[in-house]
Amino acid sequence: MSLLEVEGLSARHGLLNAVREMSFSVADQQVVAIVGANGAGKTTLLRTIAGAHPAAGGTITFDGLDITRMPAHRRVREGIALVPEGRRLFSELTVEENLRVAGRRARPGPWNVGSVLDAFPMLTPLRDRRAANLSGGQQQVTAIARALMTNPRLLIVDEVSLGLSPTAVDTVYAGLGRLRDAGATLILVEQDLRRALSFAGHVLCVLEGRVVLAVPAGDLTREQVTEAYFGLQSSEPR
Amino acid sequence: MTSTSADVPALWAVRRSSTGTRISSAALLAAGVALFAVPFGFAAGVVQQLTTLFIFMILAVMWNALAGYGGQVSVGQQAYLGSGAYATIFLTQHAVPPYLAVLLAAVASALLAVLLAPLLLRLRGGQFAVGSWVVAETLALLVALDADLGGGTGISLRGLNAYAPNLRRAYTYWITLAILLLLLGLVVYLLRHRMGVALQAIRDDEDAAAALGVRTGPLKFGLFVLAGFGCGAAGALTLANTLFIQPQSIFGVQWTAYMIFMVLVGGIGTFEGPILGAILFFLLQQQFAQYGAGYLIGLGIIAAGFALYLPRGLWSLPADRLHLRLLPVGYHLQRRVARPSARRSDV
Amino acid sequence: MNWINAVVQGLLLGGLYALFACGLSLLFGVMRIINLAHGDIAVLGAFLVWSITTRANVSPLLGLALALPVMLALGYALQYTVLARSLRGGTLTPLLVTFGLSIVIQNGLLQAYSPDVRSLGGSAGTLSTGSWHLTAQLSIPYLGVLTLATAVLMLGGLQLCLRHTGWGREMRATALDSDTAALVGVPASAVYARATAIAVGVATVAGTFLAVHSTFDPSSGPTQLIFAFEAVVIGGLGSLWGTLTGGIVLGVAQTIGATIDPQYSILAGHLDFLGILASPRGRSLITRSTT
Amino acid sequence: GKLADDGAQATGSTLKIGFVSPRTGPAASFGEPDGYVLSLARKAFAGGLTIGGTRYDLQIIDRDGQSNPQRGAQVANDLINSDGVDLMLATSTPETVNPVSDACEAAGVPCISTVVPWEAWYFGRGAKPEDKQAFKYTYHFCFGVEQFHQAYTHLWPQVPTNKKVGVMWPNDSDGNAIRAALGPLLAKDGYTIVDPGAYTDGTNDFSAQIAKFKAEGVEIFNTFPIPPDFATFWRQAAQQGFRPRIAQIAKTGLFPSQVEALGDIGAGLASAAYWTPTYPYTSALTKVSSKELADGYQNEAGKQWSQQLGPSLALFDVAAAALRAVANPKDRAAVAKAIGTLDVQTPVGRLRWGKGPNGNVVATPILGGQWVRTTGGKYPLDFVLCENSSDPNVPVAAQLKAYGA
Amino acid sequence: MSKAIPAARALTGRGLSKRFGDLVVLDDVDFSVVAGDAVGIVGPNGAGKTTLLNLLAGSLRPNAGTITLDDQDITTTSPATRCRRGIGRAMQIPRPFAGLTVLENVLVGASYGAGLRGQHAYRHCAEVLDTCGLIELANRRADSLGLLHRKRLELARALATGPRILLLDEIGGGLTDAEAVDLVVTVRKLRERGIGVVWIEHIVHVLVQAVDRLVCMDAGRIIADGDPQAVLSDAVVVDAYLGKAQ
Ligand SMILES: Nc1ncnc2c1ncn2[C@@H]1O[C@H](COP(=O)(O)OP(=O)(O)OP(=O)(O)O)[C@@H](O)[C@H]1O
Ligand SMILES: Nc1ncnc2c1ncn2[C@@H]1O[C@H](COP(=O)(O)OP(=O)(O)OP(=O)(O)O)[C@@H](O)[C@H]1O
Ligand SMILES: [Mg+2]
Ligand SMILES: [Mg+2]
Repeated sequence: MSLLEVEGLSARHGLLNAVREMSFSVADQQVVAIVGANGAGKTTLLRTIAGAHPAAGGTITFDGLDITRMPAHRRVREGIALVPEGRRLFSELTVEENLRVAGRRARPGPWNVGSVLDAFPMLTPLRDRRAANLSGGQQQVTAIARALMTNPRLLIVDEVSLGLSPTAVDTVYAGLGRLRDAGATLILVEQDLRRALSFAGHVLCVLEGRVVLAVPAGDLTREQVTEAYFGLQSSEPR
Repeated sequence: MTSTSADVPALWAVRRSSTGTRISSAALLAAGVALFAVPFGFAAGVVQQLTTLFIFMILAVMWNALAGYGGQVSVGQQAYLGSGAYATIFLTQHAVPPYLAVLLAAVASALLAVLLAPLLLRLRGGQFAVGSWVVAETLALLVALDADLGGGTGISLRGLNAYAPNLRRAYTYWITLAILLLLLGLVVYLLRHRMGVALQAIRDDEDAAAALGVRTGPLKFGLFVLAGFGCGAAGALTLANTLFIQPQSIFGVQWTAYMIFMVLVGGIGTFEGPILGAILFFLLQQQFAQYGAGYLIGLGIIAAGFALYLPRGLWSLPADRLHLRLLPVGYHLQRRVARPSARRSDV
Repeated sequence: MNWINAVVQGLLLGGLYALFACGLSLLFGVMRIINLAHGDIAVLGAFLVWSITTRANVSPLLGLALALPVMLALGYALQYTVLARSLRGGTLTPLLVTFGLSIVIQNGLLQAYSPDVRSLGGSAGTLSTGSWHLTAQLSIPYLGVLTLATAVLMLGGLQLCLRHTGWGREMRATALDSDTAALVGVPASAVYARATAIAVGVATVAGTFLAVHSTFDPSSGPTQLIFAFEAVVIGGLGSLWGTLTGGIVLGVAQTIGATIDPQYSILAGHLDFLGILASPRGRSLITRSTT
Repeated sequence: GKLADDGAQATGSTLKIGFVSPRTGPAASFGEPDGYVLSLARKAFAGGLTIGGTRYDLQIIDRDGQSNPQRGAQVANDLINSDGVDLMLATSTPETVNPVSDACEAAGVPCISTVVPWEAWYFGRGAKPEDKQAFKYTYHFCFGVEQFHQAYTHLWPQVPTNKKVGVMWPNDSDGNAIRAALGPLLAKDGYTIVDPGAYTDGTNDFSAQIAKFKAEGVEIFNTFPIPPDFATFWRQAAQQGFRPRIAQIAKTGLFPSQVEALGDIGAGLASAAYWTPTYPYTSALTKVSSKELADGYQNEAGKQWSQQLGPSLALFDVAAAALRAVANPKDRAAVAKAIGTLDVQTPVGRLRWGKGPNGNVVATPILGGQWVRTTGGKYPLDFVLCENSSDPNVPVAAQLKAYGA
Repeated sequence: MSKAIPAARALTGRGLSKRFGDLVVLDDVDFSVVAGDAVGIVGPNGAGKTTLLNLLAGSLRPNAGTITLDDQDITTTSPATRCRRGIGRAMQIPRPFAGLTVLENVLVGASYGAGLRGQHAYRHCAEVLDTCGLIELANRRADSLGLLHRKRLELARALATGPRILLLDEIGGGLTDAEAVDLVVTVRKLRERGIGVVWIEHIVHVLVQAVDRLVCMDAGRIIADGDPQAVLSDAVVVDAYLGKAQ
């Protein structure tokens, strides 16, 4: 049974078609990595799923519910959380306040300020620091922690390891692993292919707004993915 | 990243003008010059109304330069209107011929801007807006303290009665038109010059602009003083056109409201928008002002309506649909045509 | 003695300015809207309170209590119908919208109520004219004390809520980045509507106090606006405690200026404001981020 | 080429009269009765005017000056240049009247105006005290400082006081004119003036002034403020225990609503009027008496009469007389010249130019009186005249009572 | 780039310290880069790398220490002046001029930072845009770019100022492998032209391909400095930064 069903989804920026009739589905408790070159439309796709960008066509179904026109904040209540590109923390709020804002209307679940800080111990000394004064990596971790506070069933992370030091990447993936093990579904954009292929069960390659490859991660070689990046392979139906 | 080919500059060229912009800017210039003939062929009413319209245009163009290109959202440009008008009064009281006084008063307003710049330009955003407004109010109060300038009562410009009515109208018209064309020319020059992009960069992110080597201080200062000059000229011309001023009205914040209206309704950050906005504002006033409160309600509804349904202003309609540009002020990178096909195969 | 009286009266006057500035500060802090219609909304509120007070022949405070729900609802409606859309157009669009709103309210009131001046002072009875006479030179008016107390309560209460409640955090978060707030489940437009409703409500309170303090007519709105803006800026944009301080600083500057010479009253307030902007210390005061 | 001349000149058989007054903005309450007055004038002119054997149609074009000088000048210029008016009328506050007059003077269009103290109109527009007739085209009728002086010195002795006058004269057109002229005149009559200094319109606190009045033991109080400032002041005065025996207000308190708004502390204020329904005069043009004028307005508009009715209608009386006084009413210079010699019956009295104070101005009376509570009438307050020194034809209704007595 | 670059220039910071309130972010750091040299900086999140760059570029003033460029003290000069003297900088969090096109963004750097006019500036911009892979997007408004293109624009703007010392903050994050290889090639080329490069990056395997020297920071101090491979195998560095993953 698939948790997320995307049918013929399109999204535009003005005249530019950033997402063109994409169709794919994500099963419950699956981990999907989305890869693709700069400007392929990954961010736009994720934002459309989370409701931060309007769909120009097609449908998005979440757990049997058509959410194509649902506003973003309601999708959060249904269990979709997005870690947006560029972190987008509330800059004047402290780290803890950032977490609490997200926790206020959260679905019930295991994540709260305490458990999130346990999962990302590097945040504990930063609790009372204003988000604007964090380093790039610290912001990235806070953004992921904040998304967890909503207790998502589907967590979408755009550029997971961007700006993270190697140890921080390990911590973050450990946290995501715990989430996966607790039964959540994950969609990640990750440019570190090795990571992506080892962590994700499925890989979705996006090229110029289209899904060109959608296969289980185990069946995939780096070469196949690289080819898909540059469009050398004819698109396969999922 | 693509590998660098040695002849990139040969492959690409920056275009600033096109046949379209060349024709339209020539036509605009011709139209501007032709307007000088109006007092010979048209009725007095037309001349006087065009003068009013040109003053509105000066105000709109200046406010747009400040806010739309420079990011300085001033709510206090009436300070210069007032200083321009009162400097004219002061100068005529000291035996300067009225029309010379108008020009000198504009310069005096620019000087006032020079004096105020160190205080105001340190402020940003809302603080700048409110700070500039308070400066205008302060000036109004100071002028009201000066009995020689009529105090709070207001004062008339008497020297112009020496001219026959039709001469006075024509002179005022010509000076207004000349100043308008001068300011438009300056703005176009600014936009074509590298200062144009630098100012817009400051508008978008002042720190980032500084980090790219832009001396933000002098540029902001220059623009601020230019706007002081323009608004000062508008104030002096308003006085020449209406003959009577009072501190509370010439320094009144409604002027800023009008400027915001004209610029935003026309299209902020474009050259053509404010001019269009000024024309619309003028026509509305001309046609409907007699309906009193109803007119003002309508004006308010139009302002809100534009903000809600056409936030980029009137000019965005033709500009978006027809890709219309009247002036050669942008930069466009184009691939040069007719490359030998051999080029492509080695990519 | 005169000076003490000046300071006391200035303090009380500052309460009125702070009250006026409160809604402005809130809208600016939360929605980054410079609301040019603020004064007119206050006058609209005053007209509503006046209508209720004279129709039902009740005290202005009761009239205010009855008018508040209506004005709060109006605030909600204002956000959903007008402001929400204008916010999408960048920072200047709301400026144009509120300018439009300002003249619509002003002239709408002119049509509905005629240009006659009105006041709530008469129906407020001794509240508007009574005072504690401490010495021959120093008397403390009931109204001033009530105004100041209301201002402290409202601004202080709102500030505490913004800082320490989940509700306030949501509001601040939405203020900083409404799109992202939606991504963590905060309905931005509802939060904005709440802020607008509160701002309109507080403006109504301010308008009512002004109406008891003095008279009002459809064109009275803009006159108090600049003082309110000054208070907001002196206090630091978006900080409500700061706004209270700003209002008081302004009020005291005006009364002290007037004691030197009446014509320096308003001028002293403006010069004080500009002086604060110019002084390095003052600037660090106002640029300090206070939320 | 040749420069275009002034608009539609001397053609057609329609005479156009422009009428500018503030209908919106802060001075809108002055313009409020104009709608009614205009309807009377239009009715009277409906049959046109026959002048020198020629019948002319008459058209009145009214415009809103928005209480703003720049707007006032612009509508005046449009009326002159686009509509080609033959005669301009303007009323109420210097913001509207002065720029309209200036525009007319500059364009050579005759203009008649009122309801600006004549000094503010004459000197405010640049005339010098030694000028006999500073303007060629613009004429004015209104009270001046001398009339206030006369009214006050006849009114105040009706209540015994220590003759100490506390004054609150703002730094605006009226305040400045009054300070310059009325102060010295009162001092000459033995009044002690306690003047804390000019204040700015829009001031929100008057504790400094009140403290001074209390310290000096002031018993007469005089002010020329805008209405909200007076309300603020008067409430603060009550709070701080300043209670003069005579509270003489001008500029505010012209209209009943302004006094009503003060509530309990409004009754008993002394004021002065340039017209009331008890004026025993009839409009020459419309043949409407003062009483009929007030009643008509109260019926039509459902509002209490206001002093503005008189002078506004008087403008049309003068206009008609001026047009009739020349052979060719399209000859602007002739019309202007004729105004300077007119003698017209209007609701505010008989206006005769040429008798001073200068060639452009007729000074009209202003009579002292008091706002009193009515018993059982439709309106809570009424203005009763207490002295008639500058126009003895107008009946006096009562003696001045001490404030709060 | 079209400018001739004099040999052996150096940007040096000595004894740099930076505090935010009680928090010591940089503690007595010595750092220097010579023209034609490429230095990589790594270190855990929050180590103070960006802060060091901020001090060198002039966006922040140090609490102690001096910064010199070619033996001239520039500790207190403004970012704009430093830029014109040849210090170019790409920010970790891109801040493009949203209302300008990509070309115009770059043009600001070319005409003010590098002081080029007219056709010279245009040619320079075209080269830089081509180098950074943005030439096809030259006429797009900068606010329509995705994150990675914004990062490239940061690089392009910094390059356009004609720097002799280029400070890069995580411009390679989020690049695909192929794109990263391109970037390495670009940086090598810059170095060959005599530009001194300081590059902060967490993708160590990419970074080491481009730099001759690697600096590792931790908690406001430099804990290792030297040959990249040596630094990476340093136990202290492994412990503080790389963790057991490497
Ligand atoms: N706000 C916008 N306005 C216009 N075009 C946009 C906007 N945002 C993105 N685009 C364009 O849409 C296309 C897809 O962008 P998107 O950011 O979704 O891609 P991406 O795969 O996430 O790229 P990246 O790897 O750079 O993050 C790109 O061509 C981009 O330039
Ligand atoms: N303005 C500031 N106020 C307070 N603390 C700050 C400020 N700027 C940075 N910091 C703190 O200083 C430390 C160093 O920050 P810096 O940005 O230099 O780290 P970094 O090494 O670049 O980290 P990253 O790899 O995550 O980008 C961090 O702990 C950060 O939270
Ligand atoms: Mg992306
Ligand atoms: Mg960093």
